[in-house]
Amino acid sequence: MPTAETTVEACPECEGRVGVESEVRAGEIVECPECAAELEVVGVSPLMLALAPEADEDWGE
Amino acid sequence: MPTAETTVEACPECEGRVGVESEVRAGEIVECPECAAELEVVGVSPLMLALAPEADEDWGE
Amino acid sequence: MGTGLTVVKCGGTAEVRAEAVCAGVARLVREKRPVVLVHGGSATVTELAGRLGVPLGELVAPDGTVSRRTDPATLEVVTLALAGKAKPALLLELARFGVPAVGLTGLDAGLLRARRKTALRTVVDGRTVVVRDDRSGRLTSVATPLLHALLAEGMVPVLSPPALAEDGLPVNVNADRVAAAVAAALDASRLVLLTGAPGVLADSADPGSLRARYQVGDGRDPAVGGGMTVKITAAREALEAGVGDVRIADGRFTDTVADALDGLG
Amino acid sequence: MGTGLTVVKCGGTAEVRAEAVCAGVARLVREKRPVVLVHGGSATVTELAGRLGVPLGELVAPDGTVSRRTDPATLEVVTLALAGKAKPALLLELARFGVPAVGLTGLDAGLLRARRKTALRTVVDGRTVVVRDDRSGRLTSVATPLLHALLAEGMVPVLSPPALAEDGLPVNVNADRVAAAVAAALDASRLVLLTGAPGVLADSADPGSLRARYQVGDGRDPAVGGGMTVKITAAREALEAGVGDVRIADGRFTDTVADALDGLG
Ligand SMILES: [Zn+2]
Ligand SMILES: [Zn+2]
Repeated sequence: MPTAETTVEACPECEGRVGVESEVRAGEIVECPECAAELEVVGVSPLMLALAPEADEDWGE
Repeated sequence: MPTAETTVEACPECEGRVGVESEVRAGEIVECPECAAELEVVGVSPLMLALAPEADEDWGE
Repeated sequence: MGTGLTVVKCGGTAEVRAEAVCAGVARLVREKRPVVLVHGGSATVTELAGRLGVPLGELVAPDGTVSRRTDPATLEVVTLALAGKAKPALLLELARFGVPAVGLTGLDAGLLRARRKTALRTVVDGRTVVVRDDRSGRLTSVATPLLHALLAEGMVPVLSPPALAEDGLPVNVNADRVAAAVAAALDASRLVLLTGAPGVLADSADPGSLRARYQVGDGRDPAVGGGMTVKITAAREALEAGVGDVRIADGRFTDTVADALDGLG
Repeated sequence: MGTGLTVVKCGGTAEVRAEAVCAGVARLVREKRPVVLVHGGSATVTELAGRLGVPLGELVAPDGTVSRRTDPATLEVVTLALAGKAKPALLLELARFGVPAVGLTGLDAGLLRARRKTALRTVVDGRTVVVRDDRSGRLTSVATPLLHALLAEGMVPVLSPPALAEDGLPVNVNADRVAAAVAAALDASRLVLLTGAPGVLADSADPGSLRARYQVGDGRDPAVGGGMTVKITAAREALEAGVGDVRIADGRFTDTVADALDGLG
């Protein structure tokens, strides 16, 4: 069960329940506990989740 | 006769006497009263005079 | 006859419309007409100097001519502003129009050589003083091989100061006169000097005093002042070197720029 | 066989001796061997960012890889530093050695195209966050006509980031990989990556762990870290593209630079 500090939103991949802490920030990546999809927090109030973009390789200068 | 605030130095062109005010600054251009040569103050203490460089045309940007 | 080459100088003032200039250049390129673009960037220099905390000074010659004081710190800002900001911005704009443009300064392959002004005179508090550390210079030569190689590829050289002085270090030079010297060296058919003002003015404070046709005489015209004096000088130098068509045109409007770049005979 | 072309990358760290690099390039030019010089300028970026008051940040990828955060303000500083300061300094040094060098960035004539990294991941306070406004990219193509034209004139292209992204704006790209991609695109005979450290290190904190011969494998080597990881990747890319001779060499000393540039078979 989610605690009082957690908001629950449906996973856009599997529609499973994803619990997110209230201090989550926009852009943060969370993982769906049911299908293990990586999800991006695209909105915090209200909470909105989207499939996270592919990780982009980066090598620095 | 030069006043108390004036230093006298020989003109490097005509050897005439050139009087220069004490608040003269290095790089300043003065004119020899005898031969009208343009002289640059290349030193102030002691006072040193040299023929001034040719004026260089300048047009700005 | 000439080479069909157009040399365009767009001013460093913020008012000259880079987009209009680049559109005009793109049209010439589409028509397979060779073009060299020369630029300044005084607005960018001023902006960057402010951000870097470098004070910009002026030299006032005994005859009243005002020019930028180019101490070593100012030269660094000029180089940063022209090569690192104004030029990339022009290259991006030209790329948007599909123009294959190549950014250059006088430091590339010996392109622009200059004689440093080793002793400038300036008036301070009514006294005339010699300034010896100024890093401004007067253009002495334009090397053409690099420009010819790029033009042969259908590319547009985008050129600005600084130039290389005899001491192996850069000096700032006047971009209008760079344009004139490049036009002369490449036997250009046309030189277009774009300004942030309507054509040649008799009184730069009064745009209504525009003279439609300016006769280039043999002396400095006392009725023409400010940055326009340099443009008149540059125009005269190009005309004397055989550039048949020299125009000083308003760079603030798309149509005046298009007109100035258009209709080469 | 190959073209006899050498591509040299000199690092952006302050330690790499520009004078030694330019002397080595000059020697190749005197022997009529074609050269392309690629450069970074991280020390100049850091210095200029400090003077302009632009904070430089880092992105820490979930795998621990650290890279520069290139927000738009940082990209401006990078462009100013590379095109407006590091490159003019190299051009002056090369001019002192009599080398006809031409400064370029990826914005010239479509030279370097890149795909902007539209979604980077970084770890902040233990949380993985997506960064969408970063202006760094991954090189996708090198246009060779400009480079060929300059090399045919006996000139030395002096190339650095930024590159041009699909959105028509610049992005920063890794200069080592630019060098590798240029070497591949021009069918170079040799790629020399100069560093501020003695050759390939197993442990960048311990110069004594130098490995004389590094076998380029098919995975990332966990024993090689920091900026060296990128050099190994760049070296592998060049080798796989058919560049026969790839060297990672110490750029801090005149003789190691001369050795690395010397003796092309
Ligand atoms: Zn799910
Ligand atoms: Zn005298």
